[in-house]
Amino acid sequence: MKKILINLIIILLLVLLYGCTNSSKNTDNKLYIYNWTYYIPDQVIKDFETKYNVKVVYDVYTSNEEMYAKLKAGGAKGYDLVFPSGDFVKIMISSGMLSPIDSTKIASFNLLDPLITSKIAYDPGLKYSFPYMVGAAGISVNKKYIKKFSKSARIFENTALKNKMTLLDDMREVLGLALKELGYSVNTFDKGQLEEAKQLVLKWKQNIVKFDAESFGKGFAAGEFWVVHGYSENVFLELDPSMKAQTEFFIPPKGGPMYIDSMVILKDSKHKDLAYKFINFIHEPQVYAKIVDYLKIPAINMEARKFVTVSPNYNIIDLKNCELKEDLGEGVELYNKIWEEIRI
Amino acid sequence: MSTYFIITDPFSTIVKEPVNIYDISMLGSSVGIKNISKNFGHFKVLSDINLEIKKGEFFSLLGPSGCGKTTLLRMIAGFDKPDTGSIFLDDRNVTDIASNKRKVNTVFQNYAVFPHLTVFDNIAFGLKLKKIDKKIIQKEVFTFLELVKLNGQERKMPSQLSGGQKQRVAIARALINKPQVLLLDEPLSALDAKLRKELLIELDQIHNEIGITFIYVTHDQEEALGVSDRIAIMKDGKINQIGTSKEIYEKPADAFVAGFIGETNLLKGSLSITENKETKLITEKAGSINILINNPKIKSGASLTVSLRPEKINILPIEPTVKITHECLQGQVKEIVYSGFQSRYFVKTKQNIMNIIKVHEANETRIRRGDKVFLEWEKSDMNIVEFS
Amino acid sequence: MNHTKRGIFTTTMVILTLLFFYLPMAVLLLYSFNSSKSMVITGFSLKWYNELFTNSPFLWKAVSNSLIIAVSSAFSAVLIGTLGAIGLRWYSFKLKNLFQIISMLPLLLPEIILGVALLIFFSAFSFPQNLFTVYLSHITFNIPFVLLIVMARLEEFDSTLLEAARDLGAREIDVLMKILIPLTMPAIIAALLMSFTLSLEDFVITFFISGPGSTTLPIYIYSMIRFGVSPVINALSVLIVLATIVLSLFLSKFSKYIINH
Amino acid sequence: MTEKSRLGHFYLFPLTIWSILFFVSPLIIIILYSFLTKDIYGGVIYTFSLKAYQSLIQLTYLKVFWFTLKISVISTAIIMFFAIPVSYYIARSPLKNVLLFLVLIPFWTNFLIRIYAWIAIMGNNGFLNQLLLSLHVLKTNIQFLYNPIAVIVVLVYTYLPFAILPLYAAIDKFDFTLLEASSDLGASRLQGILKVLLPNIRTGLMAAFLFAFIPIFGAYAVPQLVGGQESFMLGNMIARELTITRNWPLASAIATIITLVTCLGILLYIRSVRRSDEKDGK
Repeated sequence: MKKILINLIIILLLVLLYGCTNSSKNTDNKLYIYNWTYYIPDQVIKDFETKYNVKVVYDVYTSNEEMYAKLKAGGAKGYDLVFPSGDFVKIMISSGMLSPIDSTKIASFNLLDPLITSKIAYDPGLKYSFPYMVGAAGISVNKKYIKKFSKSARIFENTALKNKMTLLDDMREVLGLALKELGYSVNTFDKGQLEEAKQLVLKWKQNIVKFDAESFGKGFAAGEFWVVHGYSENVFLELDPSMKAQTEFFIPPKGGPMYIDSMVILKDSKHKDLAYKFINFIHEPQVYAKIVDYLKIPAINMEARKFVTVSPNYNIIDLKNCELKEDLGEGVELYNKIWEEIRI
Repeated sequence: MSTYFIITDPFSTIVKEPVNIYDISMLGSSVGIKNISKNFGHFKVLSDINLEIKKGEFFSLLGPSGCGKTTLLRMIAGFDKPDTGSIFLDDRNVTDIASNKRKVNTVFQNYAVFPHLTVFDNIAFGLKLKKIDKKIIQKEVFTFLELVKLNGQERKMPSQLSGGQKQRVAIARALINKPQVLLLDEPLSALDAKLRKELLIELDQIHNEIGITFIYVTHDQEEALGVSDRIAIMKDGKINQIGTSKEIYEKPADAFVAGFIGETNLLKGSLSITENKETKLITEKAGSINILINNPKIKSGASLTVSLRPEKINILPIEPTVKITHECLQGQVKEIVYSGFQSRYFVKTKQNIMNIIKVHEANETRIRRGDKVFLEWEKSDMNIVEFS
Repeated sequence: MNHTKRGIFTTTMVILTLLFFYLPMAVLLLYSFNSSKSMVITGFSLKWYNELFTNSPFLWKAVSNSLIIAVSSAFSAVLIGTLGAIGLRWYSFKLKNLFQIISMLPLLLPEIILGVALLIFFSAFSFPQNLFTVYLSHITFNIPFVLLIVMARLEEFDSTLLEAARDLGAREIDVLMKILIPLTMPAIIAALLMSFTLSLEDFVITFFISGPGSTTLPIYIYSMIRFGVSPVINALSVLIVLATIVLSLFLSKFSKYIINH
Repeated sequence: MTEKSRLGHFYLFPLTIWSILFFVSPLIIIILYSFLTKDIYGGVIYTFSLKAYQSLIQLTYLKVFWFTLKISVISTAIIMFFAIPVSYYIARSPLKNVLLFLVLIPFWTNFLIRIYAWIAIMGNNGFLNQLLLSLHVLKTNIQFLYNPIAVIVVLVYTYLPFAILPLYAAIDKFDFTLLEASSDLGASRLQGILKVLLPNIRTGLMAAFLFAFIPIFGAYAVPQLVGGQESFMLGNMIARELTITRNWPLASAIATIITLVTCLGILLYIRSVRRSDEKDGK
């Protein structure tokens, strides 16, 4: 009897151990990156792997919230490098998730465009984060179906386009777009202004087919949607070459929320050296230019601008009326409530 | 009972080359059962059973379903434990010894042949567990295959065997372990009538050859009466009677035994003793019948139940001269059921219906339905099975 | 008259259902050979198959993750579940019914509940989420299937076989190894295949509890449905359906134990 | 303790440990979490609060609950409408093994692939639109996707095999001479089916219903992928509260409620099985 029991426990432990080794094998020479979808071309990752003879494990997310929830729930133990937007950099700093960045280990510290870095309030002096890209969500229009349109967020009020449009499923982006359209700050706590923005979004909601932060690019490329709100790279990377000519992307002239996505090293990272190598690699001007060409968005690295060959979908100047999203702190409750009322 | 062993010639299956008995004859042991009781919940399955089974005996436990016979057998095997009481094998108390450590093996009602093993592996199962040398196992298995007449079948899977063959495998599988007692739990009940009779005779023969104790559980009186040295009749968790086949049939201890074993006519009434010491049973329906009373405890006025076997009654078309040892009643034939070599008559005597069985004889006078007839029997054939 | 009418009704329903089942698969097959990236049919091409096999390293990494998880979790679930089924079938104890219901519950709860519960559970104990947590979760949802299948088989067989074995001198370990396991083998294999398939297929639970480096094939397919630049997914789908058919043919031998739960 | 029950404990030991560790504890934890206070950056603060349940009775959440119930009931009804005649047909067909196999294939095929196939069919430029346009039935594309009907179609497609299999198993065991007996006694075929067949396969019907209804009630991926802005079900809500609004107590509260509803369904099922067993005199 006892013998059987012992045998069984041994078998069970062996099986468990087998599972463990599966996961613990991946200790050294592997860099765990958690990034937005479509944010780094595969080729750049491959180049990094060959240059340093390492493996990159690469997982993706579609919103800051998704990324943050995953890290909060326990995924934080595994990743080394993450790409949050500014407001989330601040949240992650205050919840102690990040490892401070040693600026001496980063070669390209002075190559960043001061126009952008001066706006950085979420992490003054870049103690915990290093900027990756700057940009803003905009609106993509399929000109094959829509010949005439005004380049403004008011396009969502066009009832002729009912059920052919999508807005991002992202509270800050959508409310921010409406707030800017109304001339307010994207970080406002004023209930009246938020109420006005809510009403505006509700008006848009009648014409859109869905709130979508995931498949709008694919849907746009397949002709499902004619007007989509979202990041230009998500749209353009899905398009057939033939469709690119008939697609127009614009940042609403009254502005909207903008972002600076940064690279941060997680506190529990086991491969900090590799993470620094990766940050430096990304900001090598020629590599950086390759990424910018792929994404077709403006470069934040001034040195890299010399190597850029493709004209971006928009320029830094288009962002002049845009405003950086800030962490709302406790005020997020107010936004959550309004967003819930819109969304459900 | 003249009804047994008529359909097949029993000797056709017995007389074949005998197996070498000296190779397999084993020593049986006696089984003692002392004050065994068992309850399942509030239901009393066995109450205070006492039993002595002798070395080498073919002992049957006979009773209707639910009488506790199988439970008793399972206790001897070690599958169940009694609530109180003890079980002895050769005076050794084995009550708390697990089934796999008792020198007792069981043949099950539904064969319980392992469906994933060949005939050979089934039979070798017990020996392999003992890690006995393979050559010895092989030799033993073939000996026992021969004993149960399955020579040449050793490679077959159980699914390729008939019911009778499966039960032979089960018997060989049990015997190969050289048990001191073989327990048989209604081993033939799943077989058809013809096969049952054949296998029963073989079992008896095997018992004679190997000489160990057999304990045989059955609800079929024919089986039990045919082969047992002694039989225990059980009902409702109690033993009603223990005795040889003949004792039980001829002298049933009570009305239940009389009714359960064979057929009978039960006559109920009160005893009256006349002035000239004639003893008469005054029945409600059949009138008064002369009977013999050997038991001095039975006093005049006692109410009696008397058993009279149907084949003990003679049916006559004309009134016989009644001897002093005989008793005679008059009646009318209500129904005749013909079944080949014999017929069964239902005769109405006053209000009572008597059941009579008669083997046909050559040149007998034919009796028809509605005929007036006379019934005659020996007084000594009447058994008092109950009195108070 | 009446009879033929009903016959027509059920027959129509069966034909409609089969059309309903197979139309989508036919469409995938069609598009997988389409040369254009869009859903407009432009011509025959094998380029998506070519791309699938030559230029989809992340996809194959996901396939290998899925296979590792499916094999290891199926074996573990079958080990735990078979012993449990034997325990539940042959032995009685207090609260057995409650225990049985609790063991079956993961099968009946919507997957998302188990996903969320495990996510919060792992996070509450700061358990790092990776391929290992996926493995643990897959065992959890596979166990009830194993229980069902193996118990159905155990119901069929006769308890006297166990007694016969004990009677012939078998110890409990002999009973387990020589009688119970061999006799349950068809059901054990069925349970193994079922667990393997369910694990390969699971999306919702894995989605919630996946962590670094634990992208399985369904997670990868999910991301391909939402974004991803090529109709490789059509080619992949066709291959998966084909693999399913082959597996089902193999499984049909054991399907008796799977259907009759 | 007797030898037998000790052995039982031994066999059940791994299962017990596993169930407690990875099933019962997680469920207890979500129930506990549903009574805690949310932390604005995700996770919980360990103070008791009923806020999650209070906010659940707000109109917006009730709307989601109502929508989920509506979709689940409609889809399950359609599923049963197809599943009963189909499983009946299969059980009576001489080709039943082939038909069963044909039903099993979609059952085994990856769930996401099946959803994706419908996106390919119902898309704006998908198969159906192309077909109808080329047949000149339509002049312009129709948006089939991103509405509750699309959700229902895909849910029915996904869970129909789950209902057919248990129903088939039940009908296959049914003694069809009973139907002959009923027709011999003057019942029409429909009457026979309604009064003899259906009552006798009641547990099978119940199982089929549960196997379809429960997963649909907790659906996440289908409304996420083919639903429109209003197609927001409880499953999506859980995911949303877990990630975007970071309200873990609320997500736990919804999960707790779905668990309770499921357990209730199972208890009803067990009771109905017991009742019909008693009827059969078991």
